[in-house]
Amino acid sequence: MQTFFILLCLALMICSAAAVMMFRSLIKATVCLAITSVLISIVLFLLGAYWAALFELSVCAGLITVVFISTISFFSKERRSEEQERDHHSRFRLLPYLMVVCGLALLALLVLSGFSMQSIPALPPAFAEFKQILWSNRQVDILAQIALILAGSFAVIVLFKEINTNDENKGA
Amino acid sequence: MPQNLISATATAVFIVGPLLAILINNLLPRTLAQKICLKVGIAATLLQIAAVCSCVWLFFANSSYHISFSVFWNMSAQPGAARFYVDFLSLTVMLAIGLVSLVSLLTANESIKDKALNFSNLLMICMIGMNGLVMVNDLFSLYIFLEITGIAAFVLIALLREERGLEGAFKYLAMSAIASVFLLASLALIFMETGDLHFANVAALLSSPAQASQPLLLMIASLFFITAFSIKAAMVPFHGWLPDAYQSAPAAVSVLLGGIVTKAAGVYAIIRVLSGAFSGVLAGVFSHVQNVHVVFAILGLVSILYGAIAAIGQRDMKRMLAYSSISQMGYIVLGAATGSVIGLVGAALHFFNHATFKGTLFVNAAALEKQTGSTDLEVLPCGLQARMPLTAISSMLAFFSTAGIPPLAGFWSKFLIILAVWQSGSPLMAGLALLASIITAAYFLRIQRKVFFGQPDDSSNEITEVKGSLALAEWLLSIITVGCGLLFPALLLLMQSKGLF
Amino acid sequence: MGGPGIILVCVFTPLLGAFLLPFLGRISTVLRNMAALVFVLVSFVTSAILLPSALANNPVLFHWSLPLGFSFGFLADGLAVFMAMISSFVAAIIVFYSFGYMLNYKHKNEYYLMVTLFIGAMMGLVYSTNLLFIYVFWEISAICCWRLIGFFREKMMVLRADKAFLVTVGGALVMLIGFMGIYSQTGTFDLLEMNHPLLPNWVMITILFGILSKSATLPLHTWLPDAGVAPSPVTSLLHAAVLVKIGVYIYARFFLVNFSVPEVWHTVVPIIAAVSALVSAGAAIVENDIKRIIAYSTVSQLAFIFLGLSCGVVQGIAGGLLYIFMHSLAKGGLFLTAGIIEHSTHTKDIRQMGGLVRTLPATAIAFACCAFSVMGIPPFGGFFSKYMVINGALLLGNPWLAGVFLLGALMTVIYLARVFVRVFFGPTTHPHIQEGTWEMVGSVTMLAALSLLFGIFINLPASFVTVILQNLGMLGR
Amino acid sequence: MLNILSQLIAGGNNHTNLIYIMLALPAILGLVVILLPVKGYGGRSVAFIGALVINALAALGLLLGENFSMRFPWVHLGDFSIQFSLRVYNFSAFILIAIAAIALLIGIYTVVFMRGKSHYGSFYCFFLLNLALANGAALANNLIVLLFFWAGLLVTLFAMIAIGNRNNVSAAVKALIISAVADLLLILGIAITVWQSGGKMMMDEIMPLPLTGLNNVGFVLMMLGALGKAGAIPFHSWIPDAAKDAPLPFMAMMPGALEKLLGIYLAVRVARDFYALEPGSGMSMFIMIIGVVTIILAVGMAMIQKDMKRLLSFHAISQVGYMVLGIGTALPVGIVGALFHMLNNAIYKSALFLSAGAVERSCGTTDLKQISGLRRVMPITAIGFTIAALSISGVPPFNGFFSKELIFDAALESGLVFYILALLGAFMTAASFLKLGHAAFFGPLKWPHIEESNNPNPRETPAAMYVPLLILAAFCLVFGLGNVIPLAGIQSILGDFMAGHDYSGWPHSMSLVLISLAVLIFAVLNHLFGKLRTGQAVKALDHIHYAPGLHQVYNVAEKGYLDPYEWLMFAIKAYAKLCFAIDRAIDWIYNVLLVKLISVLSKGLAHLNNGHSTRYMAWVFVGMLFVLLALILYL
Repeated sequence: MQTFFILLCLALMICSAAAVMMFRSLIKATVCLAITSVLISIVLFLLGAYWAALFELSVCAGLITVVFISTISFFSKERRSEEQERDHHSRFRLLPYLMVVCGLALLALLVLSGFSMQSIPALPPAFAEFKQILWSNRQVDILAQIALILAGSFAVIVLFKEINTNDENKGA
Repeated sequence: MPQNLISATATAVFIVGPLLAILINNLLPRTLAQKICLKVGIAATLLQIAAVCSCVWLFFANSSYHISFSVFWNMSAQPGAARFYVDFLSLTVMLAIGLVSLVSLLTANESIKDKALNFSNLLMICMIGMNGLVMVNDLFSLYIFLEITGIAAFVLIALLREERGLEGAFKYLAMSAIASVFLLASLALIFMETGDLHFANVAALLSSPAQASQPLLLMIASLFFITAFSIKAAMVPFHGWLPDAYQSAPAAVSVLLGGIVTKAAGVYAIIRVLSGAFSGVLAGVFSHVQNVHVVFAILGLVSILYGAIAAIGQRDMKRMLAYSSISQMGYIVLGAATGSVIGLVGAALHFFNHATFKGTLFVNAAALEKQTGSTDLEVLPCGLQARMPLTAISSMLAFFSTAGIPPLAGFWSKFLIILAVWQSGSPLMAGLALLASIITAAYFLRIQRKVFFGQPDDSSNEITEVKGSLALAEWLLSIITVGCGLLFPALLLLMQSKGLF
Repeated sequence: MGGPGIILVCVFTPLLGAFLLPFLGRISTVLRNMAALVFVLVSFVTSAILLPSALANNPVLFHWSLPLGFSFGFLADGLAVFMAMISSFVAAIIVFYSFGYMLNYKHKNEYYLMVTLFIGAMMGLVYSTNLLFIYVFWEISAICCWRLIGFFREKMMVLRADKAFLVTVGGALVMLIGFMGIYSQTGTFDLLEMNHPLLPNWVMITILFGILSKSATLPLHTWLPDAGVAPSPVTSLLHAAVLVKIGVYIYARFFLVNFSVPEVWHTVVPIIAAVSALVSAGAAIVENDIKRIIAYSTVSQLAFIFLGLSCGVVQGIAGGLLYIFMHSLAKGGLFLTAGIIEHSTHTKDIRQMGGLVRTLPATAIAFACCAFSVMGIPPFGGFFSKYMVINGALLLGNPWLAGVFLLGALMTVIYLARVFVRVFFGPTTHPHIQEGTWEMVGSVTMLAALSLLFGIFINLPASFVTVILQNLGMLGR
Repeated sequence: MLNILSQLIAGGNNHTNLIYIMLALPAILGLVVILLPVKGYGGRSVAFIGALVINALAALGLLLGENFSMRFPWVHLGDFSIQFSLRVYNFSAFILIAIAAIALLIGIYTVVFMRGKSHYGSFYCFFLLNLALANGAALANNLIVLLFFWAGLLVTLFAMIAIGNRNNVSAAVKALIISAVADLLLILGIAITVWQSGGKMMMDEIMPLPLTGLNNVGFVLMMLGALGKAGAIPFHSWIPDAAKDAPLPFMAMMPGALEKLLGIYLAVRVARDFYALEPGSGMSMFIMIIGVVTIILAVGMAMIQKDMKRLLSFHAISQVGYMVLGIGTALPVGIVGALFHMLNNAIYKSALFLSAGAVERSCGTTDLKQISGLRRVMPITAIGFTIAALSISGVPPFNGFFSKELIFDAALESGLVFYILALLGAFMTAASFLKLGHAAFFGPLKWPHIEESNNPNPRETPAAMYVPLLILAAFCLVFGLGNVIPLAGIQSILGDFMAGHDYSGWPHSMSLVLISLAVLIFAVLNHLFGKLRTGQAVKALDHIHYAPGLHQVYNVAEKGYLDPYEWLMFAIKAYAKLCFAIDRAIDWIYNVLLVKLISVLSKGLAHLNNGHSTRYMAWVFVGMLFVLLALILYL
């Protein structure tokens, strides 16, 4: 059950990661990226790496990368003509599918090579520790999460919201 | 009970205050929010200042000079739990944060109109980030708050979405990302060794590196750590992003950046990891690692000299101030690197003083930009003292303070730092750091000569003094600069009475 | 009011009062001017009140203990009161003179603020017992100096103000390094807690660097002639009466009272002084700008003071102190007369002046008296001080040094005579100019008269100096 | 005044009041004179003359009274205390009375001479101040007090010359600078003397120091200071220049009389009281060489002058040479001769200048080419002049003859060369006065007709001008025939040193007298030769002036190339330029070099921040390398 869950998460993770590349809308890409991060942390948690899971969640690397990517794309967008963009887009159209295939192949390989699921600890006893870690030892980080989410959202608002309106204006 | 009171105040104000401000701003109708958002922000900053003052008072009243507490609920203390920790160093920095944020808001009131809401929101997040940064006692939490501050800061730089601002923001972002990578890598290595990132535990490990299982890895961890924070603090040669970012940021944002963000994000962390002397509870991570002290001392000194010399040749006032910041942050790091009480007191005071005087100077730049449309020294009209007396005088006071000319505040803190460096057995370093003041004076004299101190010509007849919140900001900061300078002996006595010396 | 309070009044009245002046200036210019004068006079009067106890070797002390050896204190011993009285007295005359001189210029509020602040800083410096606070007041005076030199705000002037600021502040910073050297040796900045430590040579070099930069001695002197672009009362205040004496005073304070120095400095400092005296005197002969000439003359005369103070012989030290007094009066007078001349003729180039004795007779006489005093010709006061200083060099066992300084004295005669003759004699160039206002002429006349009177009644200042030296334990008894 | 008279009559022992009068009265009245209303010529003149009269009476009182000294503490500076000490004894009283008498005579003359001229008030004032200072210098019994008064004379010297011509005060500056040099040397000399004598500065307490080591320096410096005041070479060259511009009474007073009196007074005291100058010693030779050089060069220049005042001024220099020569011999006869010559010179040189003043007043010029035969219109002046001229030329029985003979005697004893040169000087003196007298007062009557209205026929001067002249001329005769009077006084001054010597009366060595007379006769013959050769008295010495070899030397000298002052000023100017260059070089370091250096450095550093992120990252890695290195090194 748990193994399946892990594999599912991994597969979803690969898909969402691929989706990040596919979406033309950066906001959607960002959301996908965030989902990827969350999935990673779930996997980590399931594998018993509570600390790592926690950190992954905390870092929310996705949010950081959002702004990272967006800034770059903001620059490149103005320079790139639409045609180039379409070419660019079409060139990578097959990539996500390729990646999904690769991911599944990788999983298969893992299973076939005798990846032992027995080593994965049971959930219930660890959960208490997780709770302990999250709510007691890392409660500072919870606060940070809130701020980080806020920061990300405001960054998106500042950097993209008005681009869209500009685009709308252009369209109109 | 008082301890709880203190923790409650601190928590409520330092973290929840800005959060509340964000909530208020965003829950109100948009048109109303646009109007009052800055005032809400100002209220939050004032609240922070008041909270700092009350904390200081409570500390004195209880004769306990540090406190650690949990955020939301006080669970049984776990060993190595990440909690908030407040002492005088944190309070000093938080006072500076409150002050500079206030000034930044006042500046924004005059310069940023249509994006006020966004500005206010981001500023509040930035404040949260910095406040958190200052209060944590765990390297990982430190990292997270660092990121929050960073994100807020670079979005702020790009706030107006002009090409220049975006470019500056990008450079900041790029370098920040590198710093993050290094920091994470460093944390990972340390974590490998300790299984914990609490300051005290890390410090215990690092104080006896021979006992570590892998000393080489530990050294690499130190290297990454130093690199990360040097980038954040813009120590030469990790400073490349800073002049571009400061110069390209909107006026109000450059006040914030120059006044506090870089220092809180980079320099504060350096002070914190180097300090061991402030209290027994919160040992500095590197407080017993002599070679890290030496490295930071050298970086500090190089920054002092480089920043000062590079500033002389700049045309743009904001860029000049940016280099000046590099130089001044060098002093703070140098002071912290001594590891002695005097050095740390000096570093903390210089931290605060730098916030005030560099804040003043950036506000002056904002005023000039607003009134004349430029911050280019070759373009600005001459002899503006006649037209903008307040700006001229406040810039002069800030200049004296920066250059360490007594009796202003900057002198005392700088002097303490240099005295500490001297006493730590490197008179040559102390001498060089002291003599850099003369170069500092030289570039400020250049500003004065080009802009304020001269014969006004007819082209500047139209120019008038700034009014309203900008003027208020100039007044406020000047008074603090002068007041801190004159009251320094009293402060010294106070510190003595609390057994610091 | 107790004794210590008087010192505080003396220092803080001008120091804080200065900041009132711009506000008073908004109410009434007369009120502001009078207030400025009163503030400076308060310093003079309070210093005079401190005099008896200082002479009785029972100096008034104000002391506020601070940690780290930062203790803040004022001590009114004989040397300090001597210097304070000279400075505040000449400053009062200069402020009085300014009433006339500054009448038609802008920024008068700033002017009076800076001048009064300067006097306050000077008082603080003179009385301070702590190295750190000496430095603080030192720099305050540099700030005032900077604003005042660039007072007319033309580009060249501001550049020169910047130069003066950088040189003096740079020197002071180097000196501060020396102070830290002392601190590392004694563990305190408080002079009262030190017990005549022997300074290492490098500390001496750094302190000397600061002193020489402030007192405009070769090779740190060039800011002083350049500073002649300031308004005349300012240059006079800065150059002659007060500012350049800071370095000299500190020299006396440190090396006569508080510290011992290696023997070699009793030779080195006189040699530096000798070079300075000769080179600046030579430059004064070539210069054509009246204020620059007088400024070079100041550089040259300061070297005499240094010679006296540094020779380590009681007679020379006495002569040096006396020289400070006489030079303040006479050189102040010279600058103020130069101010009148500049005010009347609107030029500073002596080649464009001539025959002014017909139009400015009182100024001419005052100039002559002051010039004779600076030259060291009896019965003017400069004679005794010059004699004593040269005698000191001789008693040091160094007749050649005395000879070199005599050459300097000769060149003093030459350049001052040249200026005097060029300006006041020869064909009349400005037939229709007017004598300065009564405040201006009155001030210079007073200084000239005092130069003469203190030459005849030389025993007054001389006894003062003697008592100072007695209190310092340099004389028997 | 009554008080003084009563004291005089009473002949009281204590003349302290007289001393105060001599110091204070001229000074106070001098200030009063200048402060009186501008138009009060009469009142000022009365005050002026009154001061001089009282001064003379006081001086007489001191001369007749007993020796005494007084002192009170004046300056107490450190371990250095100066007694304000004055001493009246025969030497100082002698100088005082000479000064007072000559000042009185010249003062009377001045009142008339300055009438109608502007700034007479200032002249009176400075004349009186000058007198007060000179009295002080003569009375001083403390070296510092002496210096105080002595150097104070610089002020009045400068002022009195400057009064003459306000448009060109170069002569005044020259006088000031030259005298300042001398005074500065004196300062150093006094400082050394005091030091060497163990801190003693009372002039009557100092024991003569032997001339060894540093003492030599002290001696030379003090001597130069004294001789500088007296106007010996090389301190002479302001005198001819001043003659052109300065008021004539000044010339009669200062270079003519007063400065010689003071200078020689001090020189004698230096040689006798402070230092032990031995005959035949090196220092003695040195002084004598200064003496003869002064004689020959100055009189050589005097011979070729065509202007009366200028000619006289060169003689004022050359006569000092005799006195210096006399002192330099360090023999009793030489010193007596020097002092006697000093007195005589003061008398006849004043007379000569006064007569020149009379000529100037009458004719408006003293250019010998424009005047001639004035004897016809100014007979009394001519008589006075002739007597003084005979006296200076050393014609018996006038006083100059006797003093000169004494000096010749001493010179011969010290060395034949000195004697011969001194004789040569005497010849040239006589020759130039023959030319001067002949050209100005004899021959056909001639005066410049420039503007008829302003220049009426020359007339004899008023009595107030010729009476002083005649009195002085009379003294020439009295002190010649009755030389026992002054010589007795002089010999008493020198005291023990004179034991067994008496030089009064006719000169002891007849052969020397004959040689002198032969020289005079030769001078007359030379004059006749020159007169016949050119036909004009004023050109009587042209054959010497334009002699091959001499001609070129004279040309150079007339252009001022041989003037030590010009050399000094040239050297100082060159030196000043050098200093200025040094100063500018230092300034250049601040203004250009440092600024350039910093700005280049700054530009370079700023260039590193060129806005490219890649470069910034490269820097980060450089920084990391550095940190790594540091970590390893310090580990």
